[in-house]
Amino acid sequence: MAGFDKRVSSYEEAMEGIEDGMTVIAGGFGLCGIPENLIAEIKRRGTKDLTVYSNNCGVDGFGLGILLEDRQISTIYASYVGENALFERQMLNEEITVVLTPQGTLAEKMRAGGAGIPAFYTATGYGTPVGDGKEVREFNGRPHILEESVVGDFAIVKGWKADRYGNVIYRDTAQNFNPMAATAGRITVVEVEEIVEPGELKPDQIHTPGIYVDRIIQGSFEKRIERRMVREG
Amino acid sequence: MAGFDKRVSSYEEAMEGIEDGMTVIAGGFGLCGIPENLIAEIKRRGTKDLTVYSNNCGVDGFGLGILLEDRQISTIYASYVGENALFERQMLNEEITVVLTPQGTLAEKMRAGGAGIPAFYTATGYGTPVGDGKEVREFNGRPHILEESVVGDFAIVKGWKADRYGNVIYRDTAQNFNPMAATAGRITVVEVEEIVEPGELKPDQIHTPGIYVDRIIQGSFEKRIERRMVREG
Amino acid sequence: MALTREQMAQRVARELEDGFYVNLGIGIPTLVANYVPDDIDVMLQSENGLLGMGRYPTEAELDADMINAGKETVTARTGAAIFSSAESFAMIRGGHVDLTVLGAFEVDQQGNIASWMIPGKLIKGMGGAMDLVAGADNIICTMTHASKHGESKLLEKCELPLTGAACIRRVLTDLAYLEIENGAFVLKERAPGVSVEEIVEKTAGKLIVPDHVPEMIFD
Amino acid sequence: MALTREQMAQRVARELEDGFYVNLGIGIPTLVANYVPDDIDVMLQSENGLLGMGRYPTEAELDADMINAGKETVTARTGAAIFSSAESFAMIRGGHVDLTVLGAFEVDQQGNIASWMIPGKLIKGMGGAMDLVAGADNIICTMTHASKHGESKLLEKCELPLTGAACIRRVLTDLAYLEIENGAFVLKERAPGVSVEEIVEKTAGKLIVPDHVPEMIFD
Repeated sequence: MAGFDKRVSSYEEAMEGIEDGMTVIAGGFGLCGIPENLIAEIKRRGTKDLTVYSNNCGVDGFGLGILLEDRQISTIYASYVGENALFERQMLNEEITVVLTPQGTLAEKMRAGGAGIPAFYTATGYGTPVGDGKEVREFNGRPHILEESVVGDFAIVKGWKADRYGNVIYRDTAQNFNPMAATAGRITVVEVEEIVEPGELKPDQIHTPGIYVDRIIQGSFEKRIERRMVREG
Repeated sequence: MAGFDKRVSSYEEAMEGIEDGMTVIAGGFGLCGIPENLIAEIKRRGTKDLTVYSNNCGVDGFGLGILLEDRQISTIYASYVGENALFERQMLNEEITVVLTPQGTLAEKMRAGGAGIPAFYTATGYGTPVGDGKEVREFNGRPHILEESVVGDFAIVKGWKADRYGNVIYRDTAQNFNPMAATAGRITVVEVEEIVEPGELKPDQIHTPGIYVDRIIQGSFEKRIERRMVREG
Repeated sequence: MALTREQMAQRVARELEDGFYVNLGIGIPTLVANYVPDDIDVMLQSENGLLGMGRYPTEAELDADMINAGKETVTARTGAAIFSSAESFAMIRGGHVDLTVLGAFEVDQQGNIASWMIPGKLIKGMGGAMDLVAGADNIICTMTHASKHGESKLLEKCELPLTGAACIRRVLTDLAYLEIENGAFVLKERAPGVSVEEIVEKTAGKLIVPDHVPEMIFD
Repeated sequence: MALTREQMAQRVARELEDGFYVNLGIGIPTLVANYVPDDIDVMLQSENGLLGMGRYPTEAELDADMINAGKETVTARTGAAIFSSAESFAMIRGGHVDLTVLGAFEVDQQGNIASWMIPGKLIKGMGGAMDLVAGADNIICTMTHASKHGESKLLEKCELPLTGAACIRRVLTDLAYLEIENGAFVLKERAPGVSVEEIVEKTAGKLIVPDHVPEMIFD
């Protein structure tokens, strides 16, 4: 019996089933905690016309930025896209649709999507272009806008350690959007630095319970640093 | 400077400021992970006319059940109240108002309250007495009801270990409603089994970050078991 | 013969698949855990915040911090995860649980279910049941076909306050296994030795009886 | 003399109180961390999921998994907690952060702020700024009083797309510290050597000037 053994042995297998036109939810903040090998596999496959939910869109030549080179992304929901010259050009040329979304609203859209909550009210974005066309309602004397949640065909996630059951923990600030992304994919693929033996992760310290995870793969990571700041030691 | 040292040295101090008519959000599931000494302190103070949000209402003589003895609770939002004869009598005599609330909706009301989300849609309770009088709206072809979130004057929480900064971890299934309750109090009081030295809790393994917590107290706990089940070893 | 509680659990267990995450309600559903086939592995979700519920503890393992949704002391199995109630119901409401098994007082031909309240008699609360029926696609409802007084529990329209609307597709009673389709109960299997006539008689809601209704087989 | 960036940070730092949780935006707000008075302790929240941001790492401490919201490598201080983006914005949106300091392009007399977009010129995104201004009661907005071309940034009505509506109460510019009350800027303090007349001249929005406007004092 395969039971709950969610390990796959190749990146090809990890992204099996991804098709043109699908929606992909990605973890990561800047270049920190991004599923870099899963992104590379999407690049390799040449899957097109993707709708992506991700806080950022990588940089030129790394992270989600590499999916811009062959115009694989048609629409992106992101809060900040300022690091990427190619991206800016595609946006100005209207080769890519960008739906700028407040960071907290983006996180909550993923979390709510995974949690079966189709929509929620937030004060964030009221009175701004983000609120345009959205329902406004007062709660506690304050206007809020209605935001809908998101579920993706795929979620791609970068963890630190996982067991074969798909239980995952994240390391330091590489956690960021990953736990929410993990809940919001019809198929959730997690790549990690280490697959550990069952029982090694303490049950009450697991960040992402295995029920959300369909496939686990162990990879090696460049973990590029975007802004290297150091002080004298 | 006091800085972030949130430790208090007595239960009297821990519950300072609680007043008649306030709303109290309590962690715990059944008798597991309940802030038993904080509840006892409310009993000692004789605070009246409380509105309580808690999954259960304890049992006769333990947990929130002791607040029924002198009729300190006027209204309770709970999902299951079947363990308590005194409770049932007060309910039938209309001495207490009971708003039965689905367990997941109750958890989400607390979580949303703490997270600044005033209301959310859920399919839970649609077409049932829980949905009566609530707005109905379709999402993805399915009717959902609008549920409002809650913020309490006080949140009372039972943790396992905490540091003086108010960072808390929970143990096993004693976690339950505690992390959400902790976010949803204007004043959040956490009692724990052990206050550990700063730095002892790994930052990325903390369940409740200190920003939510106003007061920390170390106590000793009876931790009564409601249904003791054992097998031959 | 009507099915025993154990046989009902056994029959439900045939719906389990390898790798299923399953939430079992109190009563007969709990017994299903005893009949998981040897060649498959399922993970039990307990809505108080435990995925991977294990056996009852030994005396040595007994721990007040380790309980299930029925408030019984339990253990966690290998591969378990423990989390908050919000996370637990994110799983449930978000449709991540593969199979939910729960009891009921009444089910009707529209798939409505009543399981939590008998006005003037029983007001303990719905616990997680409303979330479970709203969140799951795949629910098996277990109950006796009729009350002790012979009144059918498979109705045209539920009379008790609902737990959920139009959410039940499958019902296992002590007499039959039925599916709900297009506003009717469809009789799929009958308990060994129970006649179609008896089931027809004890079903108040609209019942569709196919030409052939196989008997359940038990070892 | 207009305040230097360092003086602006110094002035903002006087608003810090012992035990404050503070979110500092990019630019001048970041510098505030250098002027925390010795006798108080504040905890910096970085919206990518870090409460208790520490100093930059040494070479030995450098870690790609440890960054702040500006994507710079950082460390965590004693008492820090690290969490998901959803949790981070639960803190922010839920009003748990005591003080938010952020830059702006424009602020108007209704407390509207524009800080994230210049149509046709700059479209990088709002990041967490919209959540921060919506979630905080206590915000200090820092910016130069006028653009390089001498155009006031304190307006009757913001011209750029808003970051938030009616959410700003306090503004520190290089010329003055002002509060927004009842649809007007109230001049509270002026930079050393800067005249009330200059501030009046460079403020396009409605400005209330009290009889006495003290000068800020710097060591």
